[in-house]
Amino acid sequence: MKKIINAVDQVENQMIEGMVKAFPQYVKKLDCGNVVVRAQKKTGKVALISGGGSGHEPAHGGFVGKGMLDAAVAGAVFTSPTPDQIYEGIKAVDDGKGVLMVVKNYTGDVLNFEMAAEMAADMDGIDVKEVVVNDDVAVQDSLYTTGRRGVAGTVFVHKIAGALAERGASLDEVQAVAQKVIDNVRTMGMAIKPCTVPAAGEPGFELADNEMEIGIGIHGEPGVEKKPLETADEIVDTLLEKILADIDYAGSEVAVMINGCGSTPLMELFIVNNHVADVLAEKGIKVYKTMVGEYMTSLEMEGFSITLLRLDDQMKELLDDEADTPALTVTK
Amino acid sequence: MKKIINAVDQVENQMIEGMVKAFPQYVKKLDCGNVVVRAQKKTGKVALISGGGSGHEPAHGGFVGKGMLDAAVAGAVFTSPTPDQIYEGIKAVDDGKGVLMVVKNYTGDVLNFEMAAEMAADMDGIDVKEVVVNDDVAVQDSLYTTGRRGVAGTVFVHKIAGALAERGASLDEVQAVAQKVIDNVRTMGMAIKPCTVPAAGEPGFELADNEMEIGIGIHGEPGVEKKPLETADEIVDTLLEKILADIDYAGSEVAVMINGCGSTPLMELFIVNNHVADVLAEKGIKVYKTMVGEYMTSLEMEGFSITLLRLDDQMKELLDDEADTPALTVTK
Amino acid sequence: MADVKKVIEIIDKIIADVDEQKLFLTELDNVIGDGDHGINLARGFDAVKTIEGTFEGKDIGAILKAIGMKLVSTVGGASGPLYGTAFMKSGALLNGKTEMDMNDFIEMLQVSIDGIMKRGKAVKGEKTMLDAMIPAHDAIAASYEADKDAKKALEAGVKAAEEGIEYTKTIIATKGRASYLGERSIGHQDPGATSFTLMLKAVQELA
Amino acid sequence: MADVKKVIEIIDKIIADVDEQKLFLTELDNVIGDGDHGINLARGFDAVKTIEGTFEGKDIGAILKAIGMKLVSTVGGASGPLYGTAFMKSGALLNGKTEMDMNDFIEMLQVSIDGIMKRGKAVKGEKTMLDAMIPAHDAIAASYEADKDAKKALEAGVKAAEEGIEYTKTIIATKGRASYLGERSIGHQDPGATSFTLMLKAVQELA
Ligand SMILES: Nc1ncnc2c1ncn2[C@@H]1O[C@H](COP(=O)(O)OP(=O)(O)O)[C@@H](O)[C@H]1O
Ligand SMILES: Nc1ncnc2c1ncn2[C@@H]1O[C@H](COP(=O)(O)OP(=O)(O)O)[C@@H](O)[C@H]1O
Ligand SMILES: [Mg+2]
Ligand SMILES: [Mg+2]
Ligand SMILES: [Mg+2]
Ligand SMILES: [Mg+2]
Repeated sequence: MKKIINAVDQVENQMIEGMVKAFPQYVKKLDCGNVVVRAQKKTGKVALISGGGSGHEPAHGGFVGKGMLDAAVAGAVFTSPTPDQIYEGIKAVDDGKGVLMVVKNYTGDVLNFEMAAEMAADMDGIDVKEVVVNDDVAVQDSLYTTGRRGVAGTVFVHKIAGALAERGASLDEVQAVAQKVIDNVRTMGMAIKPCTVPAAGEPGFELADNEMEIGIGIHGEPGVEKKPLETADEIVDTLLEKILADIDYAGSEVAVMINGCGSTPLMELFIVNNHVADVLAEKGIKVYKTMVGEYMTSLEMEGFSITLLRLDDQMKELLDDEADTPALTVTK
Repeated sequence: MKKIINAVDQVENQMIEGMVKAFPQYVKKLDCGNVVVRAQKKTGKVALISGGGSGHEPAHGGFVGKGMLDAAVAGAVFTSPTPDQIYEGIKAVDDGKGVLMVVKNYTGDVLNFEMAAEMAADMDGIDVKEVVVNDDVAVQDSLYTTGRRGVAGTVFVHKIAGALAERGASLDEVQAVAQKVIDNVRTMGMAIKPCTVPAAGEPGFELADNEMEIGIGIHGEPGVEKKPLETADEIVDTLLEKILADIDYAGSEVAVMINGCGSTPLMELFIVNNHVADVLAEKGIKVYKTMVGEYMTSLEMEGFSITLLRLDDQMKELLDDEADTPALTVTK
Repeated sequence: MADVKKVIEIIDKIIADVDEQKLFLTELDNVIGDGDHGINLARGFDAVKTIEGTFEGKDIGAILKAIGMKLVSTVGGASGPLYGTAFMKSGALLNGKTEMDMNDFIEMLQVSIDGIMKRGKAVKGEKTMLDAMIPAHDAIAASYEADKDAKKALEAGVKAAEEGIEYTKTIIATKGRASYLGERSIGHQDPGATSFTLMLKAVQELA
Repeated sequence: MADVKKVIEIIDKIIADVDEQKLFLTELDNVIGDGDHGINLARGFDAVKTIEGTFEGKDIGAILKAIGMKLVSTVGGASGPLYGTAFMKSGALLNGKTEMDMNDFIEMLQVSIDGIMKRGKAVKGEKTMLDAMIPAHDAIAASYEADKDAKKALEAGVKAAEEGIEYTKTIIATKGRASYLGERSIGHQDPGATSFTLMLKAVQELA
């Protein structure tokens, strides 16, 4: 394991401290653990809180700020944060208009966020609602399982629900638009190099020099299929096929996110987008907006995911609303 | 060599095409090669052009847009672009108020940009001026050598000179402020993993599992010293010591950039910033603004550089001016 | 079966065993999950160690509740709220008691199972800790009912839990991270079922 | 010494040799530069190959100028403008000529050296292509002046260029990327000096 760190049990703390020291104009840290909230609490609005394990930077702390999140809670690397932390985050950001939790669909995340919501409701009477993001088409959805995982599409939920909250909408309205994004967003990813959780010291899976994992999640876990490495265009075809089979995007406008997993050079992400744009154009799917970069990473994993969000007028407008956060800024 | 690409001789083209397809609202490509200019030419101002080899993404195409560059020229990976390309870029962006070339100090870049400037002056009578960025303190400066290299500090030149140009200043004024940034900016970098130029197929240097290179440049070349890997804090101390020895930052305000080389997880960059912020605070150097992310990369190299820019009131104001580009957005 | 001192002894053994088996549990989780189960539990039980000083003068219920809350606030992941709930429910059950007998223990297992099933929305056969817990509870209850022999009953419980681990190798996970693997989860034992068995063994050995 | 046909033959050989030595030149550049010198030159001379059709009916000067412009617009890096300048200056010198003799060649080397020195702001002893070019020019001029034997003069030139390569191993680079290495550049030969020698050998063999 070769990393630029100080000690494996310090990575989460020092990461959060380093982020807060970099962006004091945007975020501050609560005393109760790795919870960051906006530097200036924005009042008179529904508050958005999200989070999960560390190792997904800039998610989620990087999206705290105007037009996106009010708080982000970071657990240990790839481990859901605990209810007490989340509870403190909820209390810190609530301004009487209620709190929406944006949770990625992992048992741990769901359980811990729900416990926190119960605590906030029971002890403080805070109105807490939840949406669960499950955009990863690599995993079969089924009533009898935990369903699809929540991955990079979460960032679109932050942006769009965050914009509506910033406009002053009610908790129900914000929850509804967040759910609309979830219903219309799908993602699939792949990797050519695994990542190593610092505390574990060993990579989550092994790949030979000519192998790749298709259908990876964002926690360093293996994907659904190990295959010989293909060209960028072939990989894009495989991922898009799965995504396009899951929702009917024909004739619609979409937002595209080409998300790097942590150590994928931007050059390669642009090469990926080159073919994604061509395939979508060919299929008559209109691209309204494209994001290329690192939004939801898995430490130093090398690979990428493609996210497509089917848009309507409301989502388009909210996507374009002003946002000002450490990791995503949108000007009008 | 394990990369998400289609063919080694297509990486530059497909990267630029993918970038332009992602950001049509910001940039378009000229027909004459890998030259990107603003989607809507901004008239009535001095134009800024920069560039260099490919492989530094988001530099430089990602900084084309409002408040920064008017054109960026991309050569083959790590190879200076050719004069004819640069010349076409100069012609495309000149609006009669002259063109400032922001060149990184590499023989190839300097020679090719200067040939292009001669062509534009001789054949089209365009007023072309140049600044040469040389912020890398890893390399000794001397009258009798090529001097220090230009690395990540270049992005501050783009931002600050770009802001002044956007305000409508003259070519001389824009050149002067660019030179002021150059005089006050210093950088030093390190790597724990080399990168591989696609056409070469082999990494630029080799590192054992417990080794690092101190004082790397941005073209995959070896650094000035190979050492056993240290903790993040120790590495920061080494780099900062060199930077702080080169300019007297005492009592001044600085802009800080923690720049990832291409495959460094954001988590590690934040851990780096955590200590950078502490050391600067301890030395009484006030941090005005911090940037943490990938601005000037070297393909998939893993490592980082620290850049410190000593600010005055003019530079502070210009740093805060609005910017809207694919890779850097600043709101007022 | 156990007084306060004995309960603390058992807890101490669990802390030590979790620490010892940390890498093993993590390795199991690496294969079908995200490789952190041992790390998570060790972080939690290490934290329990730090509050042992506050157990002085407390009854069994209060101690178990404090442990549950500590686990919830330090373990994270799926297992944190689940084991945390189990200990908190057990604490509520044994509220005020300074001695517990086998019937208490059997009921404690039952409320733990109920709590975990409710929180995790899981049933038997989904390749989780429940696949060791439920058979262990049933075996202990049946054996104790028949023979009123605590030692024998706990042995039967450990045996049933171990069989439960073996059983998890044969089924597809439909809850937790391992469920994302689909068929690929077959052939591998569930980390949570394994960690529960480890805890039960500590009870069997010392109680 | 050479007519148009012979010049094109020599150019063809240079194209082939650069292609053949591409990896070797790149490897040299990898050690003290950025590992692209062979790739750069091969890209340039491959492009020259594509414009050979336009040489039909052109004089030597026009051909060299076209080659120079092609190199400038395709090689990139430091060597592109430098070799490009050399060919363009040579083209200007031989403007209108359909035959060239040894004196033309010696003068051509001289204007190439002058052009490169001016563009690259370099002098002898800085570990660049000039450290092969200048001794080669001097040796050829001296030998030809003494014996008026073209073959012998070109042999002396190649020998001097090869000694120039050896000399570059002994000095610190103060120009180009290798200069960033400081002392670490000692012991390694300069890629540009090597590629120039390769070109001169093609002239020697065919002229
Ligand atoms: N819904 C559930 N109900 C009961 N147990 C579960 C459930 N989901 C997961 N588990 C248990 O949790 C264990 C994994 O715990 P751990 O690795 O600590 O958490 P995470 O899966 O969040 O990384 C699994 O082996 C399984 O026994
Ligand atoms: N200032 C200079 N003057 C003359 N030759 C130079 C100069 N700088 C570099 N060179 C030559 O260029 C060669 C490197 O060329 P190349 O690798 O193609 O370009 P780059 O250094 O831009 O990657 C060096 O080996 C050296 O011979
Ligand atoms: Mg986990
Ligand atoms: Mg080069
Ligand atoms: Mg786990
Ligand atoms: Mg080179």
